[in-house]
Amino acid sequence: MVTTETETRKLSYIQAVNEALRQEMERDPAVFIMGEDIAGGAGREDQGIIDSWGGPMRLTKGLIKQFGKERVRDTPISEAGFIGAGVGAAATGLRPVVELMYVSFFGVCSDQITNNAAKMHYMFGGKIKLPLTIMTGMGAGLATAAQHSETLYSIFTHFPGLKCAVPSDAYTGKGIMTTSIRDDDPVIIFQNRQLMGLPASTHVPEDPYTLPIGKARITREGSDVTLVGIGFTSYLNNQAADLLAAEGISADVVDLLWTSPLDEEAILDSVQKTRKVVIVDEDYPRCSLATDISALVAEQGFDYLDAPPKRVSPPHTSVPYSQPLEAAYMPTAEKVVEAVREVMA
Amino acid sequence: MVTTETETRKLSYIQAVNEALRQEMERDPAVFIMGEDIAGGAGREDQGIIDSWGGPMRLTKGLIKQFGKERVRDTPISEAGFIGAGVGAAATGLRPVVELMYVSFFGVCSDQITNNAAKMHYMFGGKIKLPLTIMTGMGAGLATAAQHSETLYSIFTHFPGLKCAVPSDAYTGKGIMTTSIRDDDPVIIFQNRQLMGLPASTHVPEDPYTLPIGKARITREGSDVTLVGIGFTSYLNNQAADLLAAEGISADVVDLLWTSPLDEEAILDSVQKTRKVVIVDEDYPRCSLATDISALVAEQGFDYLDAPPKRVSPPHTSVPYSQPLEAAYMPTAEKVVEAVREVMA
Amino acid sequence: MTITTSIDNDKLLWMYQMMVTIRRFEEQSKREADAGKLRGMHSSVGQEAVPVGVCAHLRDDDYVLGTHRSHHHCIAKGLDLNAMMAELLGKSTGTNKGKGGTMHIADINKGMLGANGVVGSNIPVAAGVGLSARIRGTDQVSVVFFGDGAANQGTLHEAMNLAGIWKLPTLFVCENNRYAESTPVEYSVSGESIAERASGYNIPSVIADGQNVLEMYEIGGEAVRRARAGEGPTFIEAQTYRYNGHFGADNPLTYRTQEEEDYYEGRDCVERMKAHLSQTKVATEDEINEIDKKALATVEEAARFADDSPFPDPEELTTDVYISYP
Amino acid sequence: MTITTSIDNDKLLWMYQMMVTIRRFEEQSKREADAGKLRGMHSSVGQEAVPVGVCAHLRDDDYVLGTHRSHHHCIAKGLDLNAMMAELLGKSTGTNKGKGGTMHIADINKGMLGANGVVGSNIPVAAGVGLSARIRGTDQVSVVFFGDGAANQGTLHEAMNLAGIWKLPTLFVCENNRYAESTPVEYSVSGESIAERASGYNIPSVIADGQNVLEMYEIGGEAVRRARAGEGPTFIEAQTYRYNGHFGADNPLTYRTQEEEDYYEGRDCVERMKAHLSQTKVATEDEINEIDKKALATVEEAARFADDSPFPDPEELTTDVYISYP
Ligand SMILES: Cc1ncc(C[n+]2csc(CCOP(=O)(O)OP(=O)(O)O)c2C)c(N)n1
Ligand SMILES: Cc1ncc(C[n+]2csc(CCOP(=O)(O)OP(=O)(O)O)c2C)c(N)n1
Ligand SMILES: [Mg+2]
Ligand SMILES: [Mg+2]
Repeated sequence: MVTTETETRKLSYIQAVNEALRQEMERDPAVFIMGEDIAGGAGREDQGIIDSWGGPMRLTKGLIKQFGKERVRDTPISEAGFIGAGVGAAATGLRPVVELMYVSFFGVCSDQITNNAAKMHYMFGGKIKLPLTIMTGMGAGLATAAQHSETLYSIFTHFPGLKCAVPSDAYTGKGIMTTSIRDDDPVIIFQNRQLMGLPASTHVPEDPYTLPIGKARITREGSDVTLVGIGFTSYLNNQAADLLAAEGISADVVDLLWTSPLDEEAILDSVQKTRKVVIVDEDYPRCSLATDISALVAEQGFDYLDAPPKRVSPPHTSVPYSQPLEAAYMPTAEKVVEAVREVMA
Repeated sequence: MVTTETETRKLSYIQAVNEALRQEMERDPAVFIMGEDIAGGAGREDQGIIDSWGGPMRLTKGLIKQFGKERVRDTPISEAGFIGAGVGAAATGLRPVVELMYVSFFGVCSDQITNNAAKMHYMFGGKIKLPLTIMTGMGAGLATAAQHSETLYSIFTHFPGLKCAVPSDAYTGKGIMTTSIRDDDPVIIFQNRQLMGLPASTHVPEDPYTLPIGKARITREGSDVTLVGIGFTSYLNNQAADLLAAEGISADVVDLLWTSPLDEEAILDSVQKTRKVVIVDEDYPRCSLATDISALVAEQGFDYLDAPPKRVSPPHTSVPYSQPLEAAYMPTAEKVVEAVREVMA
Repeated sequence: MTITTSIDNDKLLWMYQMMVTIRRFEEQSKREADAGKLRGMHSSVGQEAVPVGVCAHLRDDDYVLGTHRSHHHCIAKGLDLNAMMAELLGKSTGTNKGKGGTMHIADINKGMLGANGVVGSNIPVAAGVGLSARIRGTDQVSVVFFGDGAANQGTLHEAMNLAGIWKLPTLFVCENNRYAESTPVEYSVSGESIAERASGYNIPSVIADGQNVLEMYEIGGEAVRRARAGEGPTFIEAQTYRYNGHFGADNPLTYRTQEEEDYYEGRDCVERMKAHLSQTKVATEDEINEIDKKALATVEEAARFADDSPFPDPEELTTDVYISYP
Repeated sequence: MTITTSIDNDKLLWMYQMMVTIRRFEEQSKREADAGKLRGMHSSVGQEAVPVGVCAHLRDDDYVLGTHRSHHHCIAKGLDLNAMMAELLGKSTGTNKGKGGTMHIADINKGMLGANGVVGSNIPVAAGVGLSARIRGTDQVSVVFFGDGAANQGTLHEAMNLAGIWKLPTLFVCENNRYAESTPVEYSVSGESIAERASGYNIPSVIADGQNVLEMYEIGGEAVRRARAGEGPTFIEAQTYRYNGHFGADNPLTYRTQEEEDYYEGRDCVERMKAHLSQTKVATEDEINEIDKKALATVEEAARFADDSPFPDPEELTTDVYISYP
């Protein structure tokens, strides 16, 4: 599928996701949201304070005024507690959307995600449904150092029982949120903080829409090299494709959108066409999504390849604070171009 | 390095690790151990009860009698609490060995491992030392179902700042424990429960010895195909090599011992020789050690390969309880042989 | 504690029958384990009164969440013994189609939201079930059982805080059987009692004789009433004892004394209830024998059912991972 | 609370000087942040008295562990302002060579074991430092500072239990500044007070006026004495207030009232201490001005030092991940 952008209704990422949440809450009374400061100040109604932050990224801004504090619920800082509560609510007829502020905090609560949410359906012989959506912020580039800048979808993709989605712009942000809320399996949506900061630029239809689960999109068709990316790196790949076009290199850009399920076919089809692949990933390099895709291409696309698969990942290093170090850490369009030159050589 | 076994002093895995712990505690007063039931009953000295379990796998049996309860310390069930305490102790002059009973419980405490132990040295500009050893049990095959049978070294390998080791028998069990305790970085030792249950069979020297960090060993030299394994799958690979030998196929068996650092050279050297590789891993298949090695071989050994890399991993499924399902889940020597036949075809 | 509730005879007989059934079921499970047909089993013998007294107040649409040691919770919540025993043997007719086994028995239709193998893990889930009832506007309650060892996990405290600020209809029932594996509670728990911790969260708490089903019934009844009425959570510390080792293969006399075992076995919940039924003439000796026989028969039938059931097809390995996974 | 300890003049002046230095440092940091030179900074203005009163009792070889909001902890523990400011600007001369930044400042030589960006994460680490002192047989103490929000994390409870059963020389100091980001403590904390929770773990606890450095000094002194003497942990809930937004970019008046802000700013710890010094004639106005000037000068010097320092070489990106990694 090639996405063409009609330029009629531009929303920012934050507006688009906020709209998806609002529409799904209007549509289905079983949907509710909880997380730290997702309303903010919700404990002070007596002082006329109801809504304040609307979430650290402002994704949930205004919702409490429309839906009230039962369904838009501030939580204490106790992620194991309230994500576990999300599991219990999902198992008993609700469709919770729970926010884990940054994915780097997974370690205080991942038991609830990997041992309960991911496994209950299987352990219980398929006799329970867990329509839980977890949304979490991720990504470096904002000088928040080692404990707030990780990407980490790779480790959740590792776990059977979880679906993992990574929107790459406002359009996919809204579509993936709607899709996940309506899906009956637990889904984690990894939201990149840099993408959230971008100005409104993509068309976002007003009516609710879903996106096919586990389907990638081709944001650019090309014939010389395949660029595989996800979330923020898809954004970089589109930039890189421009730079490459200027050099006369035509890139096919695969924006994965989901890591689990993974659209193996879209990757392999593209590689079959271009015979060269560069995989661009912001997560740590070892046992990562990037190695997963590299292995996929090597194992199932071996005969297509004119050159070994090439990865652009950060080094095996925690995320540094200092600006020049962080800049060196991140994948960039330039690094992608560099890698393409190598596989084209 | 080819390991030849002289058959003089046979210990079981449990005895060998117990010996390493005892010797290191004798050697260095900074070494201490803590974990759930690692002595067992240590709260009842007044009733003459000091030692009971010696750890759920009995790895620490008897140590409290020699070293006392300050240095062999039972803990309440609060993994975030006592693994965090291990971080604090390591930062202030001690060399803790802390047990996380099963790696599947990582989700209640991994913040202490991935955000503190892994990152402090880096975040603090290299000005702190964290000689922490975490030992943890893993592996399926014992009918303990989805929440007690995972392998999961892949997700820790993902994190910069951690070293990850996986012994494959009594000899490497002792050597790796000694090495890790003496090392100044945080190390996690993943101990397979099936290997722990095997009778004493390998020679274990009595004197303390270390093994080179990040170095694999070749347990079998061969020329037709490379089998890469780790821990229990190395054990399977050695069996598979026997079966293959009977079919006239000569396997080079690489026993990784470490996932971080990874001995890339040993893998690539072997693949260069055999031109075919089968990677055998018990961890979940996505974003795993197996994909990591497959990607490595594809990217850096592309020109050596006569066939695409092949993985033997469990399916993307939680670990089932029922015996026939669990048997179908596990890698086996037969599945390895099957995979070898495919890459040889 | 003096029991002030008047309990009707049917309820009394139901509670006795449940406790005996659990006892027989666990004895049978142990035989299956000894025969190598089931592994990793944590016996609940000795602790029967705790869930029986509490679950006597629950409806099918109320929820119970358990631990690694949960056969007694499941039976008290009304699960089918045949399906349970089949689950223990990993058979396709099991409550979980054989995929979960002894540590994960669940039956959503009976409100049993699962045993859980991770210590402390189910406590926040139970709070979420309470929250769900509240958001859906029902008067359902959730009950989570957990051990003295679990009381040291942070999840208990996070969940108590949530239940406290949101006034959730959730019962926290700690089965203090004095040990977590081999570690005694005097060693592992700082503070006068586990129950006391609840007061830091504004949650009423009570220490109950967990070997006395009438007391469990009375205390559980008040807690369930409070929860249904929207008055919020209650914490119950039930003092009890497991007669067997932690998981069957350990010898408990390496970490506890014969005197202690004798003391608790002398206060056995089944025997005391039997005596109560006779003394109060709620049941004749014959009637009691009848119940005993029936309990044994259902368990024997469950064992036969389980034995005769087929193992799941190996294809089942990869089903039920997701509801859909394109 | 009436202050009964007699405090010598040097100590009084040191505490005043420290509080003023922190205030000036934070004002300078804010200027750097406004200029875009530092990001993600959590100001400690208003909370100076808490660590200053406690750290007045600590030696260099005692340990402090902090949070995302820890500049005041670091300064009170004696860290070098030049290196701190350089760290905030990501310079190679920073305490952490620029790798950690505002949320991770550490200096092991001064016993500052690190600010920590994960809420509640440092609490068990502090217990481990106490355990370490005990195993090594020293009389060192560890102090962990954390917020009211962090008090809802399970780690606090696990660490209190460990400190309780092992009698660790660890101080739990909760800086209750009434908010976790925008969430008020009345909403998020169930129970009468945070301090009360400690009693469930047999840990003595006290509520302190965290805007009164003399009271913090007195209470901190007794807690440190107990810890050094092997009498175990103490929990201090210091009631305080952050004058600025959570991280600089938020407007606190969207979640709290002007009256409330005015109330707390009217009880400012620096002003009250200044008044105390005058009234008790510990220092003349000139002497106080001298201290104020010196504080400003050191901070200005730190800003210059930081500005003049080089950024780390990009090669530094991959160093310090491990001590050795063959
Ligand atoms: C998080 C976690 N840590 C450790 C274990 C291993 N484990 C299983 S049961 C148990 C003891 C539990 O004690 P308690 O909560 O008192 O329950 P009891 O066994 O006495 O019923 C332990 C340590 C586990 N399953 N999960
Ligand atoms: C585990 C975790 N959850 C959430 C956050 C995001 N966060 C950073 S500071 C903060 C509020 C902390 O409140 P409190 O403990 O009261 O400290 P204060 O900011 O008031 O000093 C939150 C929610 C985090 N850093 N770590
Ligand atoms: Mg117990
Ligand atoms: Mg606060």
